[in-house]
Amino acid sequence: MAKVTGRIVVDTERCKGCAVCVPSCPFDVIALADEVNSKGFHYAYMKNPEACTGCTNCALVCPDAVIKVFRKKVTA
Amino acid sequence: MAKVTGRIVVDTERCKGCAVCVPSCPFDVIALADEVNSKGFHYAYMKNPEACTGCTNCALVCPDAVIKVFRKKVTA
Amino acid sequence: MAEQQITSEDIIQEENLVFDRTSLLTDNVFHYCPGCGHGVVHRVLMEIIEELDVQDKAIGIAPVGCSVLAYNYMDIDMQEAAHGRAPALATGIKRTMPDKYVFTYQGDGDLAAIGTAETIHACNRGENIAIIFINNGIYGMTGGQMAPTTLEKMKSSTTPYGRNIQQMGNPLKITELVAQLPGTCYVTRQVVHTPAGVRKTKRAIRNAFKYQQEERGLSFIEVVSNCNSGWKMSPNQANKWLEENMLPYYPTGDLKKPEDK
Amino acid sequence: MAEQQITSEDIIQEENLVFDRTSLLTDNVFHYCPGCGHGVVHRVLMEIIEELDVQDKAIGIAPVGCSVLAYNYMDIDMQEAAHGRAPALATGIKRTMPDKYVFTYQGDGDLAAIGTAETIHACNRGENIAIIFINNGIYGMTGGQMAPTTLEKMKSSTTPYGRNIQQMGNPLKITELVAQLPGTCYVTRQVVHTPAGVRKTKRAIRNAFKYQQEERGLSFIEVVSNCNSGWKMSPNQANKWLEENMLPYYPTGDLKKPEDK
Amino acid sequence: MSEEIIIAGFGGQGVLSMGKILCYAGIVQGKEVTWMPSYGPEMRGGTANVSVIISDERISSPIISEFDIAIILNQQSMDKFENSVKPGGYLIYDGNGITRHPERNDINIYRVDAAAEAARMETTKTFNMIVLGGLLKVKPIVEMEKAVEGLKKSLPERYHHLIPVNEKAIYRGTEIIQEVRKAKAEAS
Amino acid sequence: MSEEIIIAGFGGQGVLSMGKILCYAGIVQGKEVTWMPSYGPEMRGGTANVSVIISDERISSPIISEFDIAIILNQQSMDKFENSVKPGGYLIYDGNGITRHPERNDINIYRVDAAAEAARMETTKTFNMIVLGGLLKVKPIVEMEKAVEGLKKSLPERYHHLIPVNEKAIYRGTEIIQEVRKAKAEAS
Amino acid sequence: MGELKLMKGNEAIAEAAIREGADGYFGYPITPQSEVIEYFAAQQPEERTGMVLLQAESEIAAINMIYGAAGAGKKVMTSSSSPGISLKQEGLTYIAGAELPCLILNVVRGGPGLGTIQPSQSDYFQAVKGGGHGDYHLIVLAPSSVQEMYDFVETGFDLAFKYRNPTMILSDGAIGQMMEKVEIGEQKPRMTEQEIREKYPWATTGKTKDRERNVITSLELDSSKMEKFNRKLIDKYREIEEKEVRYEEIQVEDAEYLLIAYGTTSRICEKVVQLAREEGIKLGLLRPITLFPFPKKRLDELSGQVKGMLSVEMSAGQMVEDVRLAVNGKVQVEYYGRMGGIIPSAEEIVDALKQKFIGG
Amino acid sequence: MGELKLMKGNEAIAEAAIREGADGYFGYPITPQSEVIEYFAAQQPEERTGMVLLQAESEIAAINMIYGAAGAGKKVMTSSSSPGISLKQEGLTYIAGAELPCLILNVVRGGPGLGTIQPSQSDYFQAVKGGGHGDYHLIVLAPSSVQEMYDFVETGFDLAFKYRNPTMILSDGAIGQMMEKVEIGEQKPRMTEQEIREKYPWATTGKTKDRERNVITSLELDSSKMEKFNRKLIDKYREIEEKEVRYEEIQVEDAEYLLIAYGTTSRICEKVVQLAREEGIKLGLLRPITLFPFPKKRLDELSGQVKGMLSVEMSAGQMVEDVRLAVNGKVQVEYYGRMGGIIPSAEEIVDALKQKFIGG
Ligand SMILES: Cc1ncc(C[n+]2csc(CCOP(=O)(O)OP(=O)(O)O)c2C)c(N)n1
Ligand SMILES: Cc1ncc(C[n+]2csc(CCOP(=O)(O)OP(=O)(O)O)c2C)c(N)n1
Ligand code: SF4
Ligand code: SF4
Ligand code: SF4
Ligand code: SF4
Ligand code: SF4
Ligand code: SF4
Ligand SMILES: [Mg+2]
Ligand SMILES: [Mg+2]
Repeated sequence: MAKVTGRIVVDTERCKGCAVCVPSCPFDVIALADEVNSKGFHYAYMKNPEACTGCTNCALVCPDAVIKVFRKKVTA
Repeated sequence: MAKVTGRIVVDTERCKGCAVCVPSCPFDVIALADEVNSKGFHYAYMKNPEACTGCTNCALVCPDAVIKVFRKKVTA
Repeated sequence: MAEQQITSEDIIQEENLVFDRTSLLTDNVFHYCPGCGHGVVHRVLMEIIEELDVQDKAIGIAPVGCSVLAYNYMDIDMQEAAHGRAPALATGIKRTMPDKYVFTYQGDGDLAAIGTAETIHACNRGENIAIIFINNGIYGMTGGQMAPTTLEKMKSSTTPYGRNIQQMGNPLKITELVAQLPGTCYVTRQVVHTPAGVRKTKRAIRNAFKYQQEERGLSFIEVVSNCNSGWKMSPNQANKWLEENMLPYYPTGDLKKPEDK
Repeated sequence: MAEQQITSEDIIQEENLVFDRTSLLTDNVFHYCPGCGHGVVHRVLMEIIEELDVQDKAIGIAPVGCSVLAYNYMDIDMQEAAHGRAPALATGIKRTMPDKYVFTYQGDGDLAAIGTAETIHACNRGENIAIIFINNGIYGMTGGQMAPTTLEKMKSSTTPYGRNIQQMGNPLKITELVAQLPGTCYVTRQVVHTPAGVRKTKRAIRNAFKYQQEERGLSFIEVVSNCNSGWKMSPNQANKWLEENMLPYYPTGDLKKPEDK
Repeated sequence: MSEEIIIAGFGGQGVLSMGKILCYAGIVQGKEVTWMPSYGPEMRGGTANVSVIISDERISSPIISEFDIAIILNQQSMDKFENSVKPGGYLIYDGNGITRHPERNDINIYRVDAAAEAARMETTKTFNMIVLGGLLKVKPIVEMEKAVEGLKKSLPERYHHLIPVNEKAIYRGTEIIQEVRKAKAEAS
Repeated sequence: MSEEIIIAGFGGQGVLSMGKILCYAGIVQGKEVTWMPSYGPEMRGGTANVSVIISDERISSPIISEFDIAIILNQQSMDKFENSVKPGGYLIYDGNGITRHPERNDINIYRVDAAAEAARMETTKTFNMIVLGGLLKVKPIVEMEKAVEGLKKSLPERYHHLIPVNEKAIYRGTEIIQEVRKAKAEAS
Repeated sequence: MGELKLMKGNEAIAEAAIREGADGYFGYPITPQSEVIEYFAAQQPEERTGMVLLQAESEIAAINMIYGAAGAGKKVMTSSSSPGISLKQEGLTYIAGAELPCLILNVVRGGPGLGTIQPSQSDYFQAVKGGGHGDYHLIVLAPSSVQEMYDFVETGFDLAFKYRNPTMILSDGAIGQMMEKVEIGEQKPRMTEQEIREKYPWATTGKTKDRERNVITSLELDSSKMEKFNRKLIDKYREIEEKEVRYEEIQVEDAEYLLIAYGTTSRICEKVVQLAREEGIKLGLLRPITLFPFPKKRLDELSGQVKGMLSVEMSAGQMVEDVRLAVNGKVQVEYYGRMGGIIPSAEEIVDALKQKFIGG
Repeated sequence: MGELKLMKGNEAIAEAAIREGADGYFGYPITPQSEVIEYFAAQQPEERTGMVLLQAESEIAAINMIYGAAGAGKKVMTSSSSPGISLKQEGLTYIAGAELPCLILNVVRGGPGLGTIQPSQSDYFQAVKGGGHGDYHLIVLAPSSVQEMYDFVETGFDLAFKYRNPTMILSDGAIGQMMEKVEIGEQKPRMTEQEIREKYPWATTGKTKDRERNVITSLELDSSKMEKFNRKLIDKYREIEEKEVRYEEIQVEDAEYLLIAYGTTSRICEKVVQLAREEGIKLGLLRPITLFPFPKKRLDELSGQVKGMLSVEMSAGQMVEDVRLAVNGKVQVEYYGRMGGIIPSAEEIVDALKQKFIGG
């Protein structure tokens, strides 16, 4: 059976830590970092990368267009 | 049987001869005079005064408010 | 028979007077073209103010349009607005003097073109005023240019080959728009070229004053009227044209009416 | 299992890229507050222009409002309008360059307050343009004053005790109004705070461009969005509030849609 | 040579177009012209007038308050302009509706009952052409053929079928105009 | 006597209200004051600053480009204002987020780690009061009680229950401020 | 002494209007003056005094709302900043033409167009020459402190009603945003309708039997009547120019050079006078408080005393024209200014002065 | 020689625009200039040249429509009369701030307010000092004949595009309504998009790969950049003042007195010169054709030659200020004017001249 797995890449320097992506992820992949970027924002990161399916939900709602999404088919 | 009869008085100097009153009269009482007033308008007059019932239709539509209407009950 | 004996002199007596020019019209002769409906609406409006005995509480706003000089005829306190801004003036007056009867008197160019924002927002706020809107489908005063309400194919000095919907859009039913707004309490469309129409218009204006007294919100009375001069017709031709062309597009009747209190 | 062996490095490869920032967004960082919906709409709009490959035919009009600097982000030719006048600019541009895709991008203060007349008349004329209307229920840029669309009892810097309907009138559903006008071909209300909402908004904008190409008339796309800063909430709180309060009053969906050609 | 003319009457009498035809005729003859109407709100009724200057030289002021020729077509205009005719100048009027005839005797006065004549000819719209004809008879400021050419130029193509009847009216005007009084030479 | 002060940091750090409290305290002491903020579009984020002048005499220009005292609460502000402190003046800063510490040695430099302290006190909103306390310790431009009075005046009635915790913060500030470097007397 | 408060200029204006017994404020938000309406809103003037507060749909609506209310004899005001004031030009000339009293605040920002939201003085011409069409003048007051923002509400309304003429307070973003100590006056009562009827018999308060109807209009189709009206206006402006000129002088008595500056720049120029005098330059400052009427006579007098005048402005040089017109060539008049939201420093003005007049 | 036609000033403008290859006209009716749009409508410019004609919902919409189209490099114009021009002030300052070329016709009527529909020159200040906010100038052309109404469409567009600055034709009701003989030029082709792209690389014609995106804006939040932009504008205006001054002189060579008048009054003043010379008074006339730039230098020169200057205006005295500024006290400058729609007669001007300068 074909399955997909994904990853996101957040441009952490441009992320504003708005956290809008967090609840948008159906698989609870994203959280805000404790660290801040140079603008003082707690940027988003994958706290749970394996759960990512590459569904792009987070990227769709990201107001700053700082999320790239990758997706790969994996055959089980 | 009580019946009503009426008359109108047109302020001929202020009448603009627009003729809007003419078709408004259900009894064809009104016509425009051949003569003009000092403004050059063919003013309205009762060509057929006896037919007037004092219904006020003409006065209602007169754009220049120059028609007075009188009505009297007549017992047949 | 008895009737035969009655002479005009017998009838034309003060006690038989059933219709006279209201005293709230001044003696000035209307500057309007012969047959123009503005005069009728002026008269009816003043009749209502006289009947309600609120001359001392009525403030009218004249527009820029043929009725710009309305204040020469209406014997009440009046203000002359900038083109399209009458509802804003009325808002300023009514808000600071809530016990007055405030009305605007506006043409279709004034109200539905340049004054669109003021119209919509006064209606939306539900300003407790009356707007009397004379829709003659044209800019009368400036020489018969197209108005937002000019009918399709209708000629005007800026649409000499007829209004082209593709270019100029459809005739705007602003009355239908403001009827959508919760701020208007009473929205109606009337005519004044027939006796029945005049009676209904008068009733509508009376309603508007009543609702204003009851603080119901904004009453909006459209009167479809002729601009025989701009339409380049005789007054009676114009009224006929109005019935055959304007009324099918702008049908008369109440668009919105509040429950009686 | 096979999955276990897949590392992030395996996945994060050019060939697996399924979502990237469109190249029609410039590199400038949005000046918007964190979590503001303006950025999403900007992106979606640019994605459509990229997908349709009409960068060289698209002219956008920025409003006065938080998105006044939209031209810093959208890599297309743009003009910055006077407050409320974007539809007039768009009219001037589209009429003289009918083969371009012309759109305005406007806030609720811009479009539904000061720009009411321009909005209504561009819609009524059926200008062959798209209006993208961001309704965040407030004047964001100037510090959170009441907009025509501010909800009843909603607090703003000019209604610190909540919007009072008696005083300020009801929140204006301008989208419902323009849907009444024959000049609009497509009128819809969308959101961008959820993935599904973003997808639909994107579809709506694609439709608008399609209809423009087909010369159908004016497409009007309202996007109900948060102004978390003006509402004094965190972005996610604001989006929740939006769902619970804005959407019941401003329900999403198509108000008007033309037949497919 | 410069002629300063006022044409005044009711709106709708063709006052403005008469002025236009004169001007066009002047242009055809290589003259300078100005045509300056009174204007007001566009309601029907009321008076209309136009000042026309036809000159061999550049015209400085197009706004004039005294006239070489006054063409007067209703009583209001008579009241307003009779005294603005320069001594020795011309006043031409239509008697229809005139209740107070001109009284000056230091100007040349002519009468052309064009309204009545137009009614008789059943072409009320040519009223103004009859007046024009009368004018050109007593003061040939432009040549007659040039006036007809001016008429052509001032009419849109689609009305050109009306030219013959108008031309006829102009000639009729030359026939019916009547002298009322010649200017008495006064001590200057 | 006149003190020209800049307070600069992120929006939301209470920069403007710290300035207000200082001004109110000045007013209570019978001084003249001006408070001149930077302002921009109302988006969140970015820096905020306010120039405050407290003086015994009528204040002419409220716009100043050199300061007796700079209170600096983020790196951007450090970059912008370090060099605007008059020689011999005071620079007070919070070390949180500061990546490049002040380098001048012709001014008096103090550090007050108010952010950390506020976090420790679990009253992050009193951050600016801690800074204020620090300031008043090293430069008593207004009396401490007057500052508390100023605080009262600048808070709407409904927030008066917050006064004690703020007052505490002010005193805490006086305790934690630390001298970094004293101004070296330079050849003028 | 009244209560002392720390307020922004924009807030002081609003507080003053409430205390002055104003009847209404109608406005539309714009930076840098949105605090005016926000302060009003927070204060609930309806409850404090019955004063009406309304956020209009636009600046045009707002000016026409005050046009209406002013016609009814009400004490009303609006405020905006440059682009919004440009939109009000038609309304302003109508109000001037209808001879109505009202107060308009312009918290000027830099133009042209959308420009910048930072302070500027580049609306001087618009304010004093008339940005609207036709021959009319606003009375223009130029506050230079928050206290004057407060005080000029009273002055402005007084002048407006005295002359039945709109008064503008021409401020700028710096004065609007700045906080200073303000002495607050007593609450005055709003006028009753009866009082309005008596004091302003021209107002549209409703026609009673004992008077003719009142008409507020600026229309006159008869040219000779219109000209008569124009002359009446001119006479009024002359009278205002004779009686209502206000200005402040700082160290002018012995001045050899004179700065002319109003509002924010006059504050800077106070410091310039100080700096220049420290260097031994006998400098004085004339601060026009009324921009219309402009202190022409006083400047004319001073043209005999000083060797040069420098008009200091945050504009490309506007008031300098009025200074030149006042002195009519009798003394050298120069301009120094900054633009775009930049406020000149005292030091650069000293330099400019030296360069233009003293050499080097 | 081109075709000769008898036309109203308002018609000549419209015909000229079509023949000039204009791309669009957007306007709203108002007396005394409604013939402009009516003439266009009758001519069906869409069919003649493809020029767009649109009756806008308001003057504000109209000026913003031309703002948009001008940003796209199109040759567009609007027209109105005084109250409508007041409404356009915000739009005008935006256009000036965005540095766009376009043409605006003001057929002036008497104000303030609704005023009168008769001719006037009382919008001079508004036109030349800037009725909108901020430091900007329109280029202002003042035609005095129907021929010039025609000709200045070309001149106006040329200057507008040369300097990327809005040009105003400041006319009045008399010139708008008057008919004169006009020599009509050839029909010029409208520019193609390709030509626009080449000639006006700043225009928003759609971003192609070979250039950066074009942005039309007047906003600049950074004060130092804004000031730089303000200085750039000032430099442009200086250049215009140096290169583009236009005026006409009539019998100035030997004049002892000088009239200054533009537009309609300059026509009257030609006659005044004639009448005065008949009486032996050596009078000349300087007619400014450009009001901005104003013929300052020439007036300054003439201040050495003549004994007095009289500015004749249909206003309360506006241009006279520019005359005074030009001569800076070197010669006596007086004003004579009528208002309210009244056009002064040559005779009364002769009297005024004698009274003010010659005595009795
Ligand atoms: C700002 C402004 N724009 C335009 C005008 C010119 N104008 C006067 S009345 C009018 C239109 C009048 O039409 P309408 O409102 O329909 O009234 P009507 O004359 O038909 O009764 C116009 C455009 C003006 N006076 N002011
Ligand atoms: C003529 C004018 N009036 C007012 C303003 C001030 N102003 C700028 S943006 C704005 C409101 C913006 O609100 P909105 O359109 O809802 O956009 P948002 O910021 O919420 O996206 C206002 C009133 C202005 N710049 N110009
Ligand atoms: S939505 Fe975008 S900007 Fe916001 S936290 Fe997530 S990645 Fe960062
Ligand atoms: S792509 Fe989908 S699954 Fe992966 S982080 Fe984003 S929302 Fe979650
Ligand atoms: S309706 Fe009135 S004005 Fe018209 S003709 Fe009849 S009476 Fe005369
Ligand atoms: S009152 Fe009635 S019946 Fe008599 S004339 Fe008038 S309409 Fe006819
Ligand atoms: S022009 Fe039209 S609206 Fe005006 S008075 Fe004449 S008929 Fe009535
Ligand atoms: S103020 Fe509101 S609309 Fe503006 S950027 Fe911030 S959140 Fe968005
Ligand atoms: Mg109409
Ligand atoms: Mg908004």
